[in-house]
Amino acid sequence: MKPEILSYPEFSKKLAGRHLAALMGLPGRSGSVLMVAVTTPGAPSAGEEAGACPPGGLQLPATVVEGTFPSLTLEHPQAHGFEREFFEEWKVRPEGHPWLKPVRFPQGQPGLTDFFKVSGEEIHEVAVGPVHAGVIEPGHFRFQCRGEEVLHLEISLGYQHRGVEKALPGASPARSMAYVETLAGDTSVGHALAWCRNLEALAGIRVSARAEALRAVALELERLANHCGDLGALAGDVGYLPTASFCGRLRGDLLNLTGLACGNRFGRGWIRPGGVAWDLEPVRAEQIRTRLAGIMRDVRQALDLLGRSGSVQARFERTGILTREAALELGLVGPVARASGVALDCRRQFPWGPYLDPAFPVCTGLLGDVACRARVRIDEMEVSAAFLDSLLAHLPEGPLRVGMRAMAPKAFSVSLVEGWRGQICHVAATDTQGHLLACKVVDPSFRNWFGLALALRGQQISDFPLCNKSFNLSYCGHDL
Amino acid sequence: MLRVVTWAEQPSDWWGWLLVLTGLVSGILGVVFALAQHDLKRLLACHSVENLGIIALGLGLGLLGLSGGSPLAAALGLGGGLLHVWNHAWFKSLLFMGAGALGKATGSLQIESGGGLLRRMPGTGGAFLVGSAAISGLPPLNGFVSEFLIFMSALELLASVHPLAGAAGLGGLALISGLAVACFTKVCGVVFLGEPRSPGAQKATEIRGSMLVPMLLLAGLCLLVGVMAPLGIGVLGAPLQQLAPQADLEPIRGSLGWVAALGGLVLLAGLGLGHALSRRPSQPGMTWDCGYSRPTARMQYTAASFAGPLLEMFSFVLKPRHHGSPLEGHFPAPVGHHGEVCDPFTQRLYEPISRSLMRLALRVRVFQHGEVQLYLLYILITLVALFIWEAL
Amino acid sequence: MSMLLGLFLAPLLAGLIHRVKAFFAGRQGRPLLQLYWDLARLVRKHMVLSRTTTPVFLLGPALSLVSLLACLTLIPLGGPALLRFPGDILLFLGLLALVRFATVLAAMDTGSSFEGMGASREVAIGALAEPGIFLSLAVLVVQTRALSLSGIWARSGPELWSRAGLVMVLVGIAMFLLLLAENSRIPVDDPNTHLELTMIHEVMVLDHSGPALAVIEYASALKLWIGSLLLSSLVFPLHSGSAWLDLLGGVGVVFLVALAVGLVESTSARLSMLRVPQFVGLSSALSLLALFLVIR
Amino acid sequence: MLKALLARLNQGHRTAVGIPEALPDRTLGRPRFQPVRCAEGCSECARVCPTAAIVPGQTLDLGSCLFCGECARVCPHGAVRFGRSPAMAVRRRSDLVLSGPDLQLAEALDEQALRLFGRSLRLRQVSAAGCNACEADVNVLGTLTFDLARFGIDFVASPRHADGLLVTGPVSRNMREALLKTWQAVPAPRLVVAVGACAISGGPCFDHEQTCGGTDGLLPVDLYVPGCPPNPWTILDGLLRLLGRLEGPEAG
Repeated sequence: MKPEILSYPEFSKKLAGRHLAALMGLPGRSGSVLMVAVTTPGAPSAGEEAGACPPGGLQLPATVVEGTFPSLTLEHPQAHGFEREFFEEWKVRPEGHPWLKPVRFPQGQPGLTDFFKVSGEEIHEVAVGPVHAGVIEPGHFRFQCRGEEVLHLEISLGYQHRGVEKALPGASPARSMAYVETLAGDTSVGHALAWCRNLEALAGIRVSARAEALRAVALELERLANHCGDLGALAGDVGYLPTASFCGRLRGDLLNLTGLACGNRFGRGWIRPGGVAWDLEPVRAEQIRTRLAGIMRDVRQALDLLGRSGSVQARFERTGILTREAALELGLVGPVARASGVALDCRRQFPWGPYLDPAFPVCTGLLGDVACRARVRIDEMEVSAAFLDSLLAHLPEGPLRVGMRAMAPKAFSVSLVEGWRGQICHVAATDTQGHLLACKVVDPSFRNWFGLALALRGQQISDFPLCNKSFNLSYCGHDL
Repeated sequence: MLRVVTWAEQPSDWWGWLLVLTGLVSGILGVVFALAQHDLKRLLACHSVENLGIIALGLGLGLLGLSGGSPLAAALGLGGGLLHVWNHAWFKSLLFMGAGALGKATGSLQIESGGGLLRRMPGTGGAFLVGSAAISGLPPLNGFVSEFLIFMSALELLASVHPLAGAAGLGGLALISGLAVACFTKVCGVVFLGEPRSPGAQKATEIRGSMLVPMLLLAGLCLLVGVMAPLGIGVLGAPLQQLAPQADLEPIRGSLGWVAALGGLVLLAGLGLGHALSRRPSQPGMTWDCGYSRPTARMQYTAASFAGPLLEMFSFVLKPRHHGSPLEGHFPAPVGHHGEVCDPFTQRLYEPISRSLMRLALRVRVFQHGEVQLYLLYILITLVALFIWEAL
Repeated sequence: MSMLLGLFLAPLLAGLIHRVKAFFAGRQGRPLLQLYWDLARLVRKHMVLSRTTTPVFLLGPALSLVSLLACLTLIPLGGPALLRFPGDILLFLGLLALVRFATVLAAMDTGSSFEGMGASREVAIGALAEPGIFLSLAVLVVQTRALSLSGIWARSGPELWSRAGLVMVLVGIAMFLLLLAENSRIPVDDPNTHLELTMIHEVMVLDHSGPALAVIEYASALKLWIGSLLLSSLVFPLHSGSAWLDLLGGVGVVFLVALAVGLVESTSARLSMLRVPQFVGLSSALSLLALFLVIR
Repeated sequence: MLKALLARLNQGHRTAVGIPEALPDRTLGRPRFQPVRCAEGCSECARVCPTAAIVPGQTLDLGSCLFCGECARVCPHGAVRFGRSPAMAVRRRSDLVLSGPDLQLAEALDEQALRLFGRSLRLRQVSAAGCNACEADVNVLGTLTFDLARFGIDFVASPRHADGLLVTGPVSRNMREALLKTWQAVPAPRLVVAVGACAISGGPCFDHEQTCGGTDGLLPVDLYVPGCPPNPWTILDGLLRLLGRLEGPEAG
């Protein structure tokens, strides 16, 4: 597919009612920048049956901008982060952007920005981070509080900026795989998959059915491990010991299943351009299948305990509510958006290989509170476990890996993968020689961070860790 | 008041009850309102209400002791109340002087514009800390001694003749002192500790010695009464013998001796241990700020936020008002926020009365013309009316 | 003797609670003596002192430790306490208030919003807990007609339980709830959490290090010991005739209380910060109910 | 409560007794590097190495190695082979640069430090642009299986309470100041543990201007734990060796 170059008003109109998957710049003629949007169909309205969003429907509107352009954010709030990023990268100013602050601080001095401020002598600010209390990545959170109540939360990231996105096009094949597998360490499989699918599309090759099935195994194992860990962490945040300890251990067991398959607990080195690097022999597949069944039995028990504990549910319910409207307007993705009733799932919208099942379940919630976000994760674990079970029982035959070919010149490719956090979007463009010219990586966290900030308004500050865990976003996936 | 009440041979119960109830209401309301104040002088004024409440509570318990026939409770309650009158005079003058010094040094009496003053005004700050501990009723200071006596009186009543009053006094006074601790940790913490929150506090310096010395003297007095508690009872002995002659105060004197000794010991040992700690090897640093490079003074807890959880619980009496526009949209514009607690008496009692008085006055003005003849006529009419009334 | 026991055994309680929780989680868990090792390490370390702080920063922990030690001299265990006089209950409570005053000010001294947040929560809970403690002790005073802790200990016991079992149960529950609240245990606070924004006790001492932190940790172990000891000596005292047996029984009950704390922590979640006042209020209500049952 | 107890009985006691001698079959453990086997002029391994960790015929830098195993796969002479032992942590950076099959594993701290930290060690973890994989594997140490706390080691919230830093990530330029500030907030005596290829050498981002290329040069590192990410057993093994709880060439 090629971007369709439009005038600015037409371009802006093209975005209406659609989900903005990515917004990137490509160098244009004589200092101008070609702004390309990747859009997918918007969510089905709340009344329709969940998952009614039909497959396909990708669009690539583009326009040429130079110097300044009228900000898209006013009409399409979901563009706010992309525009800030665009400005930081291309120095083209979106005029009228309500909140044009640095995203990644590529020039250093992180955290040096005008924070939104509620004035008044009673208001105090709580500044948390970059070094947090737990074993987590760095980021800066600025709360405007009156007593225990959060009036506003602003999140300023960029501490993790390593310059990976910039380095991707020129890197050797081996190094670029190392890059994408560490884009967000807990989503190694998701990003590796999105990256490889782009390369394969540009080279015009198709991977075998077996490789596709094994890729799906890797992706779903990653989802299971992370959802399980998140649920345990949620229990831990409210101090509920049994589920926290059990799920913590089970997450490790799930990671070990991936380790059993490819030697790395995070699935690094499993997915490679052209297919996969490790096969699952029948014995190994069966071993994973039985161990998975055992793990899921323990998981169900741990989660049953969580569901039955009144003291836990009291903490989860009506905490950190994110409305469906807000989730839609801000273009949130993944379990977070689905918990608010936005029935979007790339496995359903852009299916491939084993996902080509028109009835693949999309799990949604209604209220968008912590309880819903936990519920959606529980449901998705069940779906993934059942899917994996049947997949492992009937792995199709075929070669593991096909050889890569040269990539097409002047081509443009978009790859959308539903990682465990949500939609991962990779965009790659080649130059006239068929070398990579530019790459764009959109981790689901890039969008969802703002959802967290919004969900915190009017909440108790002591509930922040709980809300944060219920989103569980990646810092380095955002900072790249 | 005590004089009048004790004229009667056997005071009746309801006098005591009345005093206990008034004491409780004024004590609890006083401290709750103090907790909500932003201005140091107003806060201290509210605490006067609280302390008068404690005094009334002590006297009330004492009267109940008299009427119920428990001389010990009577002596303890009355003695505690009387002692608290003294004590209050000392620590409250100390605190007001401290507030004055603060106003002079920083140019503001707003609590929120203090901060870090103990470093800049160690004398004032130290004296104020002692006064705060005293007014919060902490051992080994004088406030604890008088509250100790009142508590003892309540316990006596509880175990003997007036259990209900004893329980009310005990629970009420406990709540009051718990809240007083909250209130004075707020003041000391926000005004004297941490980093300066305003330019005034930034450049504050210690006040003149002539202002400082009385404060230090008063602070010393607070401590002295605390650790010399058994002697204090001796001073009170004579009037108490008159009020409650049958009371045997010897065990109380013993208890106070222990209180003073142990309290004094705690203070000395605490200072010693603190000193020992400060001699340990240390390296200077910054307050831990999560590695953030640009902390500001706004990143300190404010007094309002500090008291927030407690005020929330008492919002049914305080009726706090918050001014400020809500945040709108995903990317709100900066907004301001301001909260205040109005004095309910001003708001719901004095203001309506004064308003209706004014209205009445305006109506009455019809009669006022400024002409002497008319006024003479008014007098005449009044006289006639009086005569008629008299005749009837 | 009982005082020495407290001094040496207090850090063991924390280890015991950890062991109970470890059992429930299905892990080996920390060594029982871990807190002793921690203290030994901390006293030998350096301190980092913030340039913002004043002597209050170190005086706070020192005063609270010393006050708790003084409290320890007042509580009976297996025999009357070292010091006993009518009204020692009040001095005991006054010293606890002093502990709170000192720790809160030491926390506020750093000028950090975290410590301020913890201090604010601490005073709110403390102010509400105060009437609860007074009232539950008042019930015991009325029941035993004694004005000192040792006096209550002497007259409390099986006989009192058979006479006023219900009242004692209520007082026992109220005091246990207060123990949880005052010692920052689940469901009020989570001693295991590392998240600044949700903690109460831990967040107040975020800036203390080295020997000062050792003093704080030891003081909080003592506070837990004292709280459990109150329950053991005043609500469930043993009067077997043999002082040694009484002592052993008393210490046994203290450990049972710790066991119960561990059990609660293993099986329930934390309350939302908004609910904590209700939780603390509940203990006051329980003791009030007991009091009315007694003086009716 | 009964339910919780039943669940506990069902899930069982899960703490592992010792560190396993071998990791699962496909997992890459400590490599055996034999440059003597290298053929003149062969540079297959260097061609496929993402981080230039290997110099054919000379050295293999475990501190840069991502354990992708590509070198072992392409080497026609068997000069690089990956074993399955998790024990890999060392005390000196130079020990990670292998020029033969031997690896000098971490020895214990000196006696004075051991007396201080032997039974009680508190670490403050700082993620300096780590990708959350090392962080996850450090977190895993707190779970039932590894149960780090049983050795008296724990992670704490405040650097003031800590005895050292455990650093992950290549130290982005944006995190440099925060890392140094955290270090200054730790009271002496103190340790530094660098976990993962990124923290040791910068990992895949070793030559980016946006990163400092690891912890070396910024902080005095006491223990290096290689891997991308290191297996949790590797981290545990390293910490226990540092505390003198584990000796000998293999894990016990």
